[in-house]
Amino acid sequence: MSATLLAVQQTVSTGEAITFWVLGPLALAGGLGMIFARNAVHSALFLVLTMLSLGALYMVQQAPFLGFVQIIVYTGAIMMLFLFVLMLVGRDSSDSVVEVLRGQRLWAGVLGVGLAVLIVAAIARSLNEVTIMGLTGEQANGGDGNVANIGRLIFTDYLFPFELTSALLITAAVGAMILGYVDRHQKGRKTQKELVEARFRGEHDRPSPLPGPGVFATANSVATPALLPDGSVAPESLSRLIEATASQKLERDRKAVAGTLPEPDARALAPGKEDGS
Amino acid sequence: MTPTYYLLLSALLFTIGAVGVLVRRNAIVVFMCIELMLNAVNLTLVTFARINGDLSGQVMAFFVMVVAAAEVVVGLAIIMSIFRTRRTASVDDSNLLKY
Amino acid sequence: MSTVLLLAQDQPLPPTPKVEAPPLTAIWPILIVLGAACVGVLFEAFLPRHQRWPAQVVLTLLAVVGAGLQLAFYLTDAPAAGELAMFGTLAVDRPALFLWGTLLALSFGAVLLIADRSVEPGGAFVATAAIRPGTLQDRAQVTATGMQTEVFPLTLFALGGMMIFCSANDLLTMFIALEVLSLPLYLMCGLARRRRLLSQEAAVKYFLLGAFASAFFLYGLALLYGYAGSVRLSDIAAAAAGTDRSDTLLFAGMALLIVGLLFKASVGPFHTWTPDVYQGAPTPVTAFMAACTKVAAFGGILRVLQVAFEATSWEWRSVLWGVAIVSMIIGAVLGLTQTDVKRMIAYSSVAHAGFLLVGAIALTEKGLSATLFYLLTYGFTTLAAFGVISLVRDSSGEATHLSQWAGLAKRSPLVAGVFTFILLALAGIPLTSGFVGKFVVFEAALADGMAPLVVIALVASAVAAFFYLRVIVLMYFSEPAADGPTVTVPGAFTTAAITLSVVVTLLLGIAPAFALDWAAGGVFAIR
Amino acid sequence: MSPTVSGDGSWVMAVLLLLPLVGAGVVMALRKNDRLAKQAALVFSIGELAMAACAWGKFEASGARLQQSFSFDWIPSFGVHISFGVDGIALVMIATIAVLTPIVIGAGWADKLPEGRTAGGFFALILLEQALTIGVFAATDVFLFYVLFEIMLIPMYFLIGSYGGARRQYAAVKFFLYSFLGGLIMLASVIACYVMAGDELGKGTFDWQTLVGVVSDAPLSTQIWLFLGFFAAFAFKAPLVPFHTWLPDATAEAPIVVGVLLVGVLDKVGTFGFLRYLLPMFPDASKELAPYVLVLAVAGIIYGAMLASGQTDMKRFVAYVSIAHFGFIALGIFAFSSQAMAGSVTYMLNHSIATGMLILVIGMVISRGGSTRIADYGGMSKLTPVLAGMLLIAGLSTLSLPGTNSFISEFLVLIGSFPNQPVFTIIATTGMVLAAIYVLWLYQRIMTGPLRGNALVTQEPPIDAPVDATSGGPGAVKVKLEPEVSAHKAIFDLNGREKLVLAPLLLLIIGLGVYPKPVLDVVTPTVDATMCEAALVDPVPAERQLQCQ
Repeated sequence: MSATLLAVQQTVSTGEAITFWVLGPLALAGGLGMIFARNAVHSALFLVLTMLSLGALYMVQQAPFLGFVQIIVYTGAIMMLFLFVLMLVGRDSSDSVVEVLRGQRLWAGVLGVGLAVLIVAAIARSLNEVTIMGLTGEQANGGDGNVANIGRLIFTDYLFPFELTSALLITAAVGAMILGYVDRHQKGRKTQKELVEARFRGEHDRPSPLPGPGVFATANSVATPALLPDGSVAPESLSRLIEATASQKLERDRKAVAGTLPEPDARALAPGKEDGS
Repeated sequence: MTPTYYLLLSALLFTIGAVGVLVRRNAIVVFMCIELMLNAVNLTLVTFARINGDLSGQVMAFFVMVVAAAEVVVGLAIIMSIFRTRRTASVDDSNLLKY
Repeated sequence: MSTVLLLAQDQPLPPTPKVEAPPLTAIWPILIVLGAACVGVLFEAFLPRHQRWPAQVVLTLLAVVGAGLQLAFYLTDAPAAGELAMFGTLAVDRPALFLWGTLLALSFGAVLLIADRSVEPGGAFVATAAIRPGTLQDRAQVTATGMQTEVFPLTLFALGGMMIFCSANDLLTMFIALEVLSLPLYLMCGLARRRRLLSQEAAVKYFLLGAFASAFFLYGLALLYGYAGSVRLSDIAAAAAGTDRSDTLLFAGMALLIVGLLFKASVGPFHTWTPDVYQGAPTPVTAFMAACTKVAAFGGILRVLQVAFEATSWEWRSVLWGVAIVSMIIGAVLGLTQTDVKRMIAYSSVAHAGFLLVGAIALTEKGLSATLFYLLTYGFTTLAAFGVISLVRDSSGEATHLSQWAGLAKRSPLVAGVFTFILLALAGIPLTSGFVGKFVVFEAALADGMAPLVVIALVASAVAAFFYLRVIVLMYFSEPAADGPTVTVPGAFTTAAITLSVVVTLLLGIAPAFALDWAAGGVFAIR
Repeated sequence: MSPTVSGDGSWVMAVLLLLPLVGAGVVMALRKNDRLAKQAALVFSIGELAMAACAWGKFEASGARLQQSFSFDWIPSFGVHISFGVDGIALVMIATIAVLTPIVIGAGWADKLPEGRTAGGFFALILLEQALTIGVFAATDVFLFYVLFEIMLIPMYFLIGSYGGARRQYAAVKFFLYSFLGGLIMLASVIACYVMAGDELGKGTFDWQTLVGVVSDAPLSTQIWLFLGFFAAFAFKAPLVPFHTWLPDATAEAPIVVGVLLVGVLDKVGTFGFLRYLLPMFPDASKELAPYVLVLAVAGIIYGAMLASGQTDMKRFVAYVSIAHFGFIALGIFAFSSQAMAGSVTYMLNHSIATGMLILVIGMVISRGGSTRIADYGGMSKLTPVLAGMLLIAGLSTLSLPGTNSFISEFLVLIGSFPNQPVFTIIATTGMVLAAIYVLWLYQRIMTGPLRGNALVTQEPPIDAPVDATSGGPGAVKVKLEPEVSAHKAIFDLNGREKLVLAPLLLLIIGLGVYPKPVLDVVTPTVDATMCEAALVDPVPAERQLQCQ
């Protein structure tokens, strides 16, 4: 390679420099935003920003095919999958700021800055007087162009890794099936008739279904327990999840009105488990 | 400006990703940080392909994307399965296995 | 074969030079394993549920045995210097063939453990992984006799990945093989029938840390690509011998790459995932992982160090000295504090990784063959250890807490005796394979002038012996707890796996000559 | 696998090694039937004794360095052979084991074992231990020696851990770890020797005689490192003072008969190693480091004697006595004269006999009183005169009274050491005085005086109460006293089996005390050979000159 060509290759065109100085900081900002955003969805969106910038940077770096793949597959498919899962998990699942290991963030930060300084210094030192060849050769972006040349490489030199990726993809598909698929048509599910018979045979706690909430009460809320004919609370109707608030409050109100303790009489259907304070 | 700047950018992105893995507690965010690290690697590969005048760097970046895609599927499936049980994706709450 | 199919599509393109179909004779074992894995996936799709288990077991065992036979057949007239296959991405040389044989033999035992359905009715794997733990359906399926038979193709994929990993001739193939072997393992870790939360948690931890480590590996790969202009191991070695690029890139890349590899081998300070994952994963998977992953990872480490970085050994050797020492000390010391037998074996594996690294950094032919032999011995011993652990159970599944093992010798002298033998092998007592393995590794290290390291290693083995002894003390000299675990009488599969491993451990301890000769059969194809 | 057999008596050697192994298997198989298992064990051990006698008879004192040897390949790629052979020293040690094992089996015949353990298992382990120890003494391949050296620990570990006293777990683990650690350090040296042989000869070997030739020429600094590796293992085994702490624990917790094996046989591997490996292989380092070893040896003599005097526990007492005696043996070896060395070798034999008998007698005392504390006994001779006599004889032999077997060896050690190491010898002599004190004091506290102690007396009798001892004549089985006076428990004197067990030891003590020549004849040529290999010369006023070839 001649000396003049080398001199040309050492720097990049002004247009590329402008693109870099616009997109590079954006990518960095996206990365930083991702690790600092409390909300996971925000993190994901920041990462999308970084990936889009990188895609554009690939394109200006003579890698148009990769740039498009980055935008379509990475940003378009993979990150959307992330967002999809985040939505499934619950959008508002933000991180706690409590440190489990004391000083972990500080040390991680120090470590990170150290690593960054090391790598950046290493690269800057090692490449300051390196010949940049550029992708102009027949085997690179010349001849049939970027995409065809990549294809040729994949099906010759990189044939084996390429075929090996099929094993990866099959594994991924099988894995997703294993962890996600429930066979709904399992044998051994009881029919309604069998269920009724089982109930009356005593295989369940009680033959009838649990009393619904709010049946004899003033509200239809789950928080409002059912009342038995004698006016006492049916304990089975109390929701296990939210009993602490509503049912006890109701109990207090009832006591305040009646001025007595609720004592279920002989007609009470429920076994005499007291629901009281 | 020389293409070396791309390498510096990717080094910074890689470090940000690594720090993110260490500081974030949400398993999905941790995983996204790992994705960021892979992206940084891709930028390095593409830049070196240009510096070396050799297309195989781009091919490798392509392979990395394929691998990342497979990894995302498996990873998210595993994280989902634990999330559905625990109702949390925080790696701190996964503490049944104690030292 | 898909290879042929793809080539057929490729050929009509006019400008591309004619691509010769690569010779496949050398890599048939890999193709058999991966092909069987694909067939296994098809079985899952098309066979009715009740036929899947027998079909998968037969297919998997046949594939492993068939690959082994093919390997034996190839060995009869394999070129002594080794050969390259698949456009130079695979190096099929003597160490690679030895590692393949080791992996196939170990995974045969592991598949037997995985297939067993007598120890735990229905097998160690959950019937339907997608059902949430703790729900009504989940309680119902504990007693169900089905299992996720996808485990078998996943095992085969992992096995194929391992075989490729230790014969990969360039870093990209190595990376993809790393993923091929890791992804199925991540999945399989989370499929335990009992203690599902623990198991899922192990899977998440393994996955996140594994992906983190492979990112490091990849960045190392990228930097080395920048340094050498290629990721072929021989090109990196040539570049290291003389190039105009600054060596800083080489060392940064090498450091990151080796961190990724050491993580997979659970060496030294990169071991943090090991105890959690070993404890949480279903025991047959732990056995598979502990035995085979170690073999594959060290196969890769050996190749990378000896082929790509031999010229720069004086730069990194002192660092790896330190890593080996840290690994041995961590394994030996933290192993002392464990109360769970699976975690204890996990820390023991960290210590053993340190010993293996001692052999791996002795860059001599002796070091290579010694490390290979050690891998063989360690693999079978670990396999047997986890096989026995899976037998000691109480009503809630495996009884892995050490206090539950008290007085086991009174309940089942045979199991206690076998486990004692295995522990002695792990401790490196003579007449077990563990001793011969340690002996050859230390001999190679001493011959390469690493006397201080050997002395430290010996002291570490003495410390580690203490926690193996503690288990023997518990089993033999303590009174059994009143409500202690029972020892399940294993079915044919588990019995066969344990017997195979114990016999190999004994055989390699008494008459190791033949295996030593195999391990010393040759060196890496390209050095 | 082509066995290359040399020497006329190699089949004797093979049978010596295999017989106890087969015996262990047979006894293990018979463990369901207690009585049959015991009888089988006894038969095998007596057969082994006969074989040992045969080997002794075939041994030619003036013959080759290693006799009755045989050897075949084990791991060809590492030059490891299975090769055995004996010299005079090894023969004496093997004879010791062969004598002690039937005695030990007889002594342990009626022992009460912990619940769930069978006598069959116990005796099988003892026979296994016997086979392995014989192998250690007879191995002429260093690798094989190391292998057996480590494996030997395992049956002993189970013997202490399964059948021992209250703190047996602690004692077993401590015993194992100390020996294992020492062994691992030795392994480093073994490998280094192998590597050196590989460098020198082109192919590594573990053959002892070849290694002696290779390693003994190494530079001093190398020799010192290698010496220290071997020394670590042997110093742990034959406990020299800073490495001894496991022995009192192990002896105290082990069953009596295991204690006999431990002190009488197993520990001798250490001193045997000094003679067989340290001196010939590292002659320069041995000379360089001898003063330090001698300091440890003499410190052991004094320290062991002092602690023995202060012991309240009988089993620990024996352990400390042994530590003192090992000091004497080490002194004799590292004094570098053929007289002292011969004294040390005979000391190894005599210590086994004397201390073995002492432990057995003490075991008989303990089995009567049920306590190991000395303070729990007193005035026992009135109840058990024969036992008292036996204790006295064992004790006198332990303190090397002239006329007993130990006298000649202790005398040889001291007289042989004096010209080279006068200071150390004089200090060691004080050990003899202390020995007299602690042995006689032990006897006095246990046997003489009025009947007293928790183990013997249920309640303190009035001081002037006449204790009826008249019925306790020699042969008396049981002492009968009037109920109101009979404040002591029923204590029996020795029964027929116990007498039979002690009789051979008694004979040996007196026989070897009067006529030690047969042993000295066997030992002397080997000692001379060792002196020659280590390039040592006797001090000037020697009775005879070494004849090195």
